Parts: sequence; structure tokens; C-alpha cells
Amino acid sequence: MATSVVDHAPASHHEPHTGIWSWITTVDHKRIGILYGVTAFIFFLLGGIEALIMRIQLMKPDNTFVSPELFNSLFTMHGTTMIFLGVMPLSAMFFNYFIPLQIGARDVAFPRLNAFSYWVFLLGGLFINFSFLINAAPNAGWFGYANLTSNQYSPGLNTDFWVLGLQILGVASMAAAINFFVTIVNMRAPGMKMLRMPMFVWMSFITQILLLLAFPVITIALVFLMMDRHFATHFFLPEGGGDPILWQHLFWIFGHPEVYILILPSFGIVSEILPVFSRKPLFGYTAMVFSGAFIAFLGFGVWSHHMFSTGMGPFADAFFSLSTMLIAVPTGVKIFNWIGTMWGGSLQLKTPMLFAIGMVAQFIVGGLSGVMHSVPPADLQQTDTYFIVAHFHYVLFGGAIFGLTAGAYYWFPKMFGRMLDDKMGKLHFWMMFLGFNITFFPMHFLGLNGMPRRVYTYPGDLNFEFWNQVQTWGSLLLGVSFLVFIYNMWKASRRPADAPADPWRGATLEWLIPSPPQEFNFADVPPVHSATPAWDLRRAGGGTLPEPQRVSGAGIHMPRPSYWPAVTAVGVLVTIGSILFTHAFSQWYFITLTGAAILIYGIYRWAYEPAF
Amino acid sequence: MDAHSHAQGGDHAHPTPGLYFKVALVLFVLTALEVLAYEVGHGRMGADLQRIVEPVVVMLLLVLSAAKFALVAMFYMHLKQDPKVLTNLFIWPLLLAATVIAAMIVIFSYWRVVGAK
Amino acid sequence: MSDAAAHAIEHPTTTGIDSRKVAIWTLIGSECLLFASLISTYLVYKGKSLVGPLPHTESQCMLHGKMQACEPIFSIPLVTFGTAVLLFSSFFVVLALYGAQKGNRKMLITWLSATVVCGLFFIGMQVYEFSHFYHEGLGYTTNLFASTFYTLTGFHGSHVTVGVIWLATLLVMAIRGKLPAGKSLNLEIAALYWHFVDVVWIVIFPVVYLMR
Amino acid sequence: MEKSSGLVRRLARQAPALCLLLLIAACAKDYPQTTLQPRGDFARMVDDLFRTTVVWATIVFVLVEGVLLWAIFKFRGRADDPEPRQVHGNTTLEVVWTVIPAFILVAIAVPTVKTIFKTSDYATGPGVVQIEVIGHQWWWEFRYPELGVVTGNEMHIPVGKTVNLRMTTADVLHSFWVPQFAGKRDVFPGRYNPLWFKAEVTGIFSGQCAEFCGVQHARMGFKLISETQEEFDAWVARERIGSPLVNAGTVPADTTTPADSAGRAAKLAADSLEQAGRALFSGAGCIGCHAMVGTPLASATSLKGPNLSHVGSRQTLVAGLMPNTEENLRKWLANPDSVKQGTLMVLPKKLTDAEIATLVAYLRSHR
Ligand code: HEA
Ligand code: HEA
Ligand code: HEC
Ligand code: CUA
Ligand SMILES: [Cu+2]
Repeated sequence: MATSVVDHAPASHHEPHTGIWSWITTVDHKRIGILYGVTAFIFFLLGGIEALIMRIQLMKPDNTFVSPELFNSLFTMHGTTMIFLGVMPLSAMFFNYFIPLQIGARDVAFPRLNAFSYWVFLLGGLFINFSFLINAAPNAGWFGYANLTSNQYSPGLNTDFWVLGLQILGVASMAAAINFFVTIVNMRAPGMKMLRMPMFVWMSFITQILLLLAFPVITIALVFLMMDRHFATHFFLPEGGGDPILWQHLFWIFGHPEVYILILPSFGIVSEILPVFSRKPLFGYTAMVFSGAFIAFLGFGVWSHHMFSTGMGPFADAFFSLSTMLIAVPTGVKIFNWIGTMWGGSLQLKTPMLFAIGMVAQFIVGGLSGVMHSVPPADLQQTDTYFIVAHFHYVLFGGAIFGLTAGAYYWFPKMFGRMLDDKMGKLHFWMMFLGFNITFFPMHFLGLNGMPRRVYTYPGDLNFEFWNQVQTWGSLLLGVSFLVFIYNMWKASRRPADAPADPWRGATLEWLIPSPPQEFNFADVPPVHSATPAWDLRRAGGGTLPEPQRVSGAGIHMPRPSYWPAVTAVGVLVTIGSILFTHAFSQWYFITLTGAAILIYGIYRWAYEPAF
Repeated sequence: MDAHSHAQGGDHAHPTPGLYFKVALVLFVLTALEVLAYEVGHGRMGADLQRIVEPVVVMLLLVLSAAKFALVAMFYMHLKQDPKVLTNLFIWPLLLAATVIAAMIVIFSYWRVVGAK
Repeated sequence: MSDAAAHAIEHPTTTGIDSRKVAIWTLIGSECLLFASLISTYLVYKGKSLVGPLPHTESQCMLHGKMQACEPIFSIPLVTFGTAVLLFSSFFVVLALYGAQKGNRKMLITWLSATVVCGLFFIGMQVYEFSHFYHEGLGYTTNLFASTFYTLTGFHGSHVTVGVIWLATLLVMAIRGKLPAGKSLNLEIAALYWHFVDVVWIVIFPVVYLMR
Repeated sequence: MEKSSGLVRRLARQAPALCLLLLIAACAKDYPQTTLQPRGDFARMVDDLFRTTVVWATIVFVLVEGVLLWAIFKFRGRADDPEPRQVHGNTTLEVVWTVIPAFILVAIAVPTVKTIFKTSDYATGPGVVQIEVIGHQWWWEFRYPELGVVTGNEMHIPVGKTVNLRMTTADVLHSFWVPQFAGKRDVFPGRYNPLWFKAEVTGIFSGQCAEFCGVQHARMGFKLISETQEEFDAWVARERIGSPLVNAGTVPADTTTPADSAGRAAKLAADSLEQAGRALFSGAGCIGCHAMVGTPLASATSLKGPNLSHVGSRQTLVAGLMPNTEENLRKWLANPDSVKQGTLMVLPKKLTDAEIATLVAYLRSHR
């Protein structure tokens, strides 16, 4: 609740910016962004290691490197980790760090809510991975189709960790989505109309809308599943008249928008990088905005394309097929506008640009195989084979991860004040590009030639060995490419800060302030007259911009640190996590009540604590 | 909260308690009509009326509840005088929600028929 | 949550609307999909229960340890009354807000108390209804109707509960004189949430109780 | 740009699409479970449609990636180059590249919708062979309700005749898939899903469960055996002996079956291996899960394991996991879990070597 601001001395009570405590209590969107980034990158590596183990197992037929149970856990956790703990929070890192900077704000709309999102995300990620330690890792696939997930067919805590973990992560995503949405609606610099927002902000904005509308559906689906598993209902169980297909509908009503949640931030990043490194404004800005919005809109009307083999009947098949195909049009618009941006430009092939171009080139492949899946009769052959695995890695890795990596190279200097080595960056790019294509292109062949997905092994006489081996070597190359990246960042961290405020001749507001930015971002927010305010200033200055000076922040009110968000996050964890114990002991609800008490106490303390 | 941003938030032409009261009355009447539709539709007031009302009872209920919904949203939630942004924040998700419900009903009705064979 | 409010001091918001108000509307938009999922489930499972009791029709059900014919379970008068109470609470909270904005503390406290009482009454109605159903043989897991019905109305009920706690907190603040006109936004936000809970019921009431 | 795009277009139109198709076709040859060599009408329709999409996708791919590559090489600049012309967009161009993909999609959509309607629902008409498919964790059951056959992991069909599948599952979701004959269709508990196809050639083809269904989803294969009508009839006649459906009276005993059947049954009853095997089959607990000709539960149709009445005649054992040899059967009976980890065949007690030998001989004698 609002408290008057005057009785706090400006900025004086802020803790020094060091020590663990300062990270736990921070409400600075930039530091939270870094927390998101580091955590998500570690989870990403974990998901990558899971993938590598799977690849080793699949290297030869009838391999026994891992047991079937472990393999099932590996792909389930790989998919879940990459999506919910890798790509989404990596995007959240960029949302956190760059939405406020790009719209000229001092922070997000609700800084403490932002911290809360991070802590819930971290605890949720730890919770779900904790299952490995007690040998109960989720093992029913990342979309956990009912009725395999019922108590009868999935006894043990494996699926419970998955259900409750996703529920916890959902809380984090929802809180963050509301926060960023409001930030973009309400915190823009003077003059920054909606149609002057940087494309990254636009795509992030649309992503938040998707999150807000898609997550409630999975929340409910997970509640039903939890009830089935712990409270003896039959939402998805035919024994009581329920229908497992309901799960599929609810999951994919969420799931398809989710894949656009994964890719749109990357679209935004690429739309930032291509103009800057072509030295030419984004081609067809308005079309880019509306195509993004249209993709999101259509994204809610295609969910059943994941269910063509369920026998929904010809009318539903036809409807969802056509709506799915239609998405190729706005996506095509994006691709063509990107090429249009490069066309006639003066391309500076620095590392971020390479990754951005790589993203465009590879996303096309994934998009085209997507259109092939959208043809239901043909999809009957493709679904649940490696052809699908090829599709989604082209869009998820070739699209999302390449885009995010491009963003990492592009914004690293801004975030840490240090340049990443360009030569090493290029090495990283080529290794990743080759490794990626060697790993995933042959999956098209394997899928069409009959290799189903989610098999821990395959018989030798189906001749899947050759391509599987190629893929495994490719994935190892891919793994090494990330070591190059890590080495590059490590080297950079050992150097003194050397990055100028604007190493790339950037077009947007974040390049007008020192690298890394000061806590308050902008001492004075510059007026905005176009979608490329930094270029406007640069032109006004005859082609150069003066290096911005660090200034004293005296007199600028910044939100004060708080640990109540972290406490409240613990409350969320305990409340939801307590359901794990329903079968274990009858007094389980005491844990729930404890969690709820922490949660409520945290909320009250948070609400009554002065924000500044 | 400072007065400044509040004024921008649409303090103009605030409805009065009198208007609120009228809305409450209408809501009450509409609710009564809903229950009436239910009763008549199921034969409480004789078979003749039932024959007329029964086929449209679902329609009637939907219309009545939509009207109540709109009244609360417009007057009590102030969408009528607040900035349009807020209306958009509500109306689009609402339409999506309605579409999802309708789509699910359609899809499941087919699913049941074919699955029995 | 005063973050945004204080921000507004240095930084008037882009839309001119307080961020907290935008946030609550965003949440409300999002919740539409939450209830859509629950309502779809209720509707697609309508008529799929294997045993009774059923909402509108007689059925075979297990009661007192033996299968027997059961009456339709819904009591329309009771919920109609609950519905009316909830509708009136929406009316009361809007009056309370009016009082708060006009700095009329008495009006604020009176109507806010009335709202909280109505909310409590509605919860009481639901608790009564649920326990009545339970005694009629309708446990949470008895059949699909029970599970979908209790989950849907239970989700709504828990929203009402959160609303009551929230409004009660504001009532305490108002009584202590900590809710002056300048802070009426605190109430406005809670009221928006409360109205939303009300409109959800406006949908649930006919769809669940009045459609056979 | 003018010149180059002409060239690209010409190249794109034919060569690469053809090359890709050739490449795929060449790759397909050695894959017994490929989707690219259809041997049934359903799969052929799907394949035609698929090839249409491949051609379009290749054209789009070559054109778009071509232009992209071209732009990269053509417009490389240096840091100190002057600022290029600041173009913000071009409405005509943007309309063009919105409309062209839309047309391409229409070209794909029309045959798609046609094929959707052709491939849905059950096949009807005279001469259609009816088969019920039941998925189990982790094996397939096939029943021929009109012919009185119940078998597992091996579906026999007559070539050139449409077979109509009515599919469900005994436990979790599975997906029935024989790539060379038809696409997948998932099976749901308490519900039936249709699929049909007509084999164009005879031969043995492999199929597999394609919906993740638990620990041994990977090992839920089966064989589809397409044979001439005579071979098929002979197979049916053999399978009817001791079939649970016939025993349960669901299907009337057929008096036109080959003359030897009655005699064979009599001979079997007297056989000493048969005596010992049958006793052990009950004694070792097999009977709790398997129907078997000559045993008391031979008419049970809702057992946990596959019908073993004619297991000796099958090509493979344990859902396509291994060839049906004496050695493999012995391995399986000695310790099912070591062959197929997590399998639901849990023996009440460990069998001795002698018991195994008897059971192996007994089971293999039933062809
Ligand atoms: C980033 C994530 C992402 C993105 C962006 C997409 C994009 C698309 N996806 Fe994909 N998809 C996934 C992630 C994604 N998908 C995942 C994770 C799965 C599997 C889930 C699971 O089962 O585990 C999946 C599965 C999946 C299926 C289900 C397959 C099955 O299981 O049977 C289908 C079916 O229609 C599909 C279609 C599409 C389509 C049509 C697009 C379109 O949006 C693509 C549009 C883009 C283009 C078409 C390219 C550019 C356009 C042009 C150059 C214009 C000209 C083009 C034409 C005229 C064709 N996807
Ligand atoms: C964004 C999403 C994303 C990403 C980036 C990836 C990345 C990768 N994926 Fe994944 N994948 C999915 C999403 C993703 N995947 C999903 C959703 C599924 C479906 C799951 C399901 O069916 O339920 C899937 C399934 C899937 C399968 C199919 C499993 C099956 O069906 O049986 C395979 C098989 O090869 C695979 C492989 C890989 C590989 C090799 C990578 C590589 O690109 C990974 C590269 C990264 C690394 C290799 C990490 C590098 C780390 C190191 C080198 C270690 C350094 C260590 C320290 C410094 C400590 N993935
Ligand atoms: C607990 C139930 C159970 C018992 C007891 C049992 N089985 Fe099985 N059996 C199964 C199941 C289930 C399968 C399918 C296994 C799979 O493919 O995963 C099977 C498969 C088989 C197969 C392979 C069939 C095929 O079509 O390939 C043979 C042979 C077999 N069992 C023989 C036996 C014998 C002999 C015994 C007794 C000694 C026995 N079973 C006892 C459940 C059982
Ligand atoms: Cu059965 Cu997979
Ligand atoms: Cu999808």
C-alpha cells in the first residue's frame, strides 16, 4: 500500500552493491536480469548435458549406456528444462534488462514483484531438478499425456515433481508477465508512442500477452492432474467417465502459444540487430508489429495441430490445418522484412550479426517443416517421429537459441561493460552453426524413414545407426561450441571494463547511457521522436555521439532493497510443494498451512513496507 | 497516490450513487428473470408456457447473463468512463475465453459420436 | 504494493492510469482464461457422470452405503439468494469507493463493512451448499459432475475468500483512518477484483445452475 | 537483382526439388520402416500429398535462402563506409510477399482438405476385413471378430483387400503405425478410432507404437504380414483352433476349416510333450496371463498377455524385439526383465532350466 515518499532520504539507505545479501534483496531490474541470465544459462547447460547423454545412448542400436527409465527421464527433463528453465528465463533476462532501458524507464513497474518472479523461478527450477537426487525425475514427456500420468501408470513422485514444479514456475511467469506488460504500457519515455517502440519491446509485449492468456490454461490442467493424482478424481481417467483427450486440448491450448512465447523474443532481438548491423532502419516496421500480433492471435487457434493423429474428425482436422498454414503468412512477412532490412544496407558481419542471420536462415527450415506438419494426412506419418524433433529443434535451437545468443553478444558490452572477443565469437558461431545442422538436419531423414521419437533405443535392422551417429558427433561439436562461448565470457570478465557506451552504433535508448548502466539508468530521459532515437541524436550530432558520463544519482529516488519477495517466494514453494507429501503422511496439510502462512505473512510485510 | 495522475485516470463524469442503485435494481430484476426462465422452461408454470420457453431457455439465459455482465463491467467497474485501454484489456481475453469454450464444446461433441463406434 | 505509486511521483505514467490499476485489469484479463478452462471442462463433461447424484435429474447413487434413487441435487432458491447477495456486494463496494473518493469516511466504512459481510455470507452459503451436497451423497470424487462442479465453484469461492480478506484489510485501514481520499486507489483496485469475481459468478450461475 | 532472381527462379523451379526427392528416395531404400515407399493406398495418398509439400517447401527454401545469401555477399560493408540509403519500407513489395505465400498455401491446402476427408472414418463395403486393434503396455493385440482370430504382435492381412481397423487400448495411449501402409492413429481407453488401408504387395513389414506409453515404448513393435488370399485363409483356419473367440462361442465354430484340425486336436491331446507343457503352463502361472489352446482359460479374452495358442508360428517374439527362435524364447522365459526391462510379464516364480526347456518345446510346437 502506498506510503508517502518524503519521509525517506533519497538513495541513502541503499546497501552497497556487493555481497550475497545485496543480490538476495535486490530489486534493480538489471541485477535481476543478470540473476535470470546466469541461472537460466546453468539450467540450459544442464538440459544440454541431458541431451548429450541421450545422444550417446542413441549412437548405436540396442545400446545400454543408460537404462530405459533414465532415458525417459532425460528427454522429459531435457524438454522441460530447455523450455521452462532455459529459453523462457533467458528471454526473461533480456526482458528484465532491456525493456526498461529501451523504453527509457528507471525500472519496471513493480520492482519487488520482479524480484519475486525471479525467486519463484529459481526455487521452481531447483524443485523440479531436485527430483534427480532422489531418483524420481519426471519421465512422462514434456507434454505429459494423460492417462500415462495417472497414479496407476506413473506411480511414484516423478510426475508429481513435474506437475508441482510447472505450477511453481507458472507463478513466476505470470507475475513477470503482468509486470512487463504494465511496464511497457505505462512506463515509456515521453514521446515513445506504441508505434515508436523498439521491435524487441514490441515482441516482448506480445510475448507477455501470450503468457497472460496461455498460462492460466495449463494452470488449470495441472490442477486437474494434481487432483487426479492426489485426491482421487477422474478428470482424465476413463474409469470414472473422464477423457484423457481433455488433457491434450488444455495442454496444447497453452502449448502452442507457448512455442511463440519461446520464439517471439528472439524475433525481437533479431529485429534489433539486423538494422544496426545493416546500418539501415528496420524494413516495414509497422508490418513487423502487426505480423507479430497476428502470429500471436492465430497462435490461439491452432492448438489441435498437435493432435491430428488422435482422430478428431475431418472438420476439426481441416480447420486446424488451415489456421496453422495461415501462420506461415505473417511469419513470411517477418522473414522478408528482415531480408529487406539487409538489402541495400552496409552489412557489418560482427558476431551478433552472424548469429542473427543464422537465426533467420535456420528458422526458415524449421518453419517450412512446420508447414509440412500442418498437412494432417502427411502429419500422420510425421507425428511422433524424429521429423518432428527436427522441426522443433530448428525453430527452438536454430530460431530461439540462435536469436538469444545473438542478443547475448549484442548486449554483453552493455550489461558488463566489456566487449566479447569477436574472433572467438565467430569461431563459436561457425561451430554452433555446423554442429547444429549436423545434429538436427539428419533427423528429417530418420523421421521420414520411420524412427519414432522418445525411444531409448532402436533395433539394428532398421538401419537408423548411421545418421544417429552423425547426429551424436554433431551434438558434441555443438557442446564444444558452448565451451568456446563460456571461455569467451570468462576471458572478458578478466579484463578491465573497456566497452564504450555504444559499440555498435545502436539505434535505441540503451546505447545513450554508460556501459554498464548506472543504477538509475537515465539521469534524464531523452525525448523520443522516432523508433530510432539514438540514430536521431547521432545524426543531429553530425554522425557521432559524445561518450556519456557517469553522473551522480543524488536526488533520484530508487526503490529500496527488500527480502520480502524472496520470503514470499519460499511461501509459494512450500505451499505448492507440500502436495508431494499427500501420500507419504496424513498430516501433509500442516506443511501446506506453514507455506500459506509464510506466503501471507510475506505478502503483508511486502505490502506495508515502504517501497522507496 | 497523488491527485495528479488520478485526475488523468478519468475522474470526469463519475456516476453517482443514484445511478449505482438503478444498476443494482436492474441486476436484481435480470436475475429474477433468469430464474423465471429456468422455472418456466422446466414446466413450473404449466406445460403451455414450457413448450414456448424451453427451446430458447439457453439463449435467454445467455442473453440475460451477458446483460448483467455488461452492466457490472460498464458501471461498477467504470469501463464506461475509464480510458479505452482498460476495456481492451478485458474484452479481448473475454472473447478469447468465450471462443475457447465454444470450440471445446464443438470438438467434444464430435469426439463422443465417433468414439462410440 | 506501492512501487508504482511512488514512481508516479517522478514519472507520470504513459497512459495516465496508475500502474496498479493497469496491473489489476491485466490480471483480470488473464483470469478470464482461467475460468474459461474450468467452465469448458464443466461443460464438456456435462452428462458424462457414471453415477449420481446429478444436478438436475434423478439418478442412481450410492447413499448410506447402498445404491438408491437420488433426487436432483441443486437447490435453486438457495443459490439465487447467494447470487443476489454477491450482486449487492458489488453495489456496496462501489458505494464504499464513492465514499472513499469523496473523503466520506463514514460512507466508506459503512459500505465496505456491508461488502465484507456480503462476501462472508456468500462464502457461508457455499460452505452450506457444499456440506449439504456432501450429505446428499455428492463427495468431491463421487462423479465427474462433482469434481468439475466443486473445482469450478471452489476456484470461484477461493477468489471470493481472497477478496474478502483483501477488503477486510482495507476496512481495517479505513477504520484506522489510513485510507484517505488520496489513497482511494487502494480500494478501487480491490473493488475491481471484487467486481470481477462477481461477473464470473454472473456467468457461473446460469451456466451451471440454470442450464440443464 | 533482376538478372539474378531470374536465374534463381529457373534453378529453383526444377533441379533442387527433384534432387531432394531423389536423395530422399535413395535414402529410403534401406529402411524397412520408411514412410517414403508406400505399399498401400492410404500411405500412397499421404505420400503424394507429402511430395507436394516437399516441392513447395524446396522452392520456398531455395528462393528465400538464395536471396538471403545473395544479400549477405552483395551488401557486405565496412565500418567506415558511408551510411546506406535509409529505406523504411515498400508497400508494393510488402503486399507481394504477403500474397504470394498465401497463394502457395492455397495450393497446398486444397489437396490437403480433399485428402483429409478421404482418409477419415472407417472403411465400409463388402469384402472389407475387420480387425480390432488393442494396445497394451507394451504389445499389440489383434482380433478378427468375424473370423474368430485373436493374436498378438503379428497382423496378417490379405493383399489387395481393404482392411478396416477399429482400435482401442487396454491401458494408456498408444499409436498404431505401419509406415508403409498408413499413417498413425492414436488409441484411447474407452473409445474406438478408425484406420484402414489396402496392401498392394505381399511381404513382411514392420510397424511400431508411436505414442509414448511408458518404460518400454521403444520396444512395442509388431509385424504386418501381407499375403495372398489363400495363405491368409490357411492362416485363419489354423488360428481358429483354440481361439478364445471360438472357444467363448463369440464366433461359431467353423465346419469348413481344413479337415486336419479336428484330428490335430485329438493327436495333441495324446502327445506327452503336450501333456507336460500344458501342466506346466498352469503350474508355473502362465495361465494367469495367457490364453493357450487346450488350457482351461483358453476362452478368456481379457488377459494381461498375448494369446499364445500359435506362438510357434510367429516371426518375432515379445513385440518384435527378437526373432522367434528357440534360444530367444529360452532367454525370455529365463528372465523376462533382463530381455525387456520393466515388462509387465512378471513370473510368479523363477523357472528351472528343465521347466524352461519343456515350456519352450511346448510353445514352439504350437504353430
Ligand atoms: C519456437 C517454437 C516453434 C515455432 C516458431 C513453431 C512454428 C510452427 N510450427 Fe511447430 N512445434 C514446436 C515449436 C515451434 N513451432 C514444437 C516444440 C513442437 C513439438 C511439440 C512436441 O510434440 O513435443 C512443434 C510441433 C508442431 C506441429 C505438430 C507436429 C506433430 O507433433 O505432429 C505442427 C503441426 O502443424 C507444427 C507446425 C508449425 C507451423 C506451421 C509453424 C509456423 O509458425 C512456421 C511459420 C514459418 C515459416 C513457414 C517459414 C517462413 C515463411 C516463409 C519463408 C514464407 C513462405 C512460406 C510458405 C509459403 C510455406 N509444429
Ligand atoms: C529450447 C529448447 C531445446 C533445445 C535448445 C534443445 C537442444 C538439444 N536437443 Fe532437444 N528437445 C527439446 C527442446 C530443446 N532441445 C524438446 C522440447 C524435446 C522433446 C522432449 C520430449 O519429447 O518430451 C527435445 C527432445 C530432444 C531429443 C529427442 C529425444 C527423444 O525423442 O527420444 C533429442 C535427441 O537427440 C534432443 C537433442 C538435443 C540436442 C543434442 C540439443 C543440443 O542443441 C544441446 C546443446 C547444448 C549443450 C550440448 C550444452 C553444452 C554444455 C556443455 C558442453 C557442458 C559444459 C558444462 C559445464 C561448463 C559444467 N532433444
Ligand atoms: C503377470 C502376467 C504374465 C505371466 C504370469 C506370464 N506372462 Fe508371458 N507375457 C505377459 C505379457 C504382459 C507379455 C507381453 C510382454 C511384452 O511384450 O512386453 C508376455 C509375453 C509372453 C511371450 C511373448 C509373446 C509374443 O507374442 O511375442 C511369451 C512366449 C510368454 N509371455 C510366455 C509365458 C510363459 C511361458 C509364462 C509362464 C511361465 C508366462 N508367459 C507368464 C504376461 C505374463
Ligand atoms: Cu505403446 Cu508407445
Ligand atoms: Cu504448435
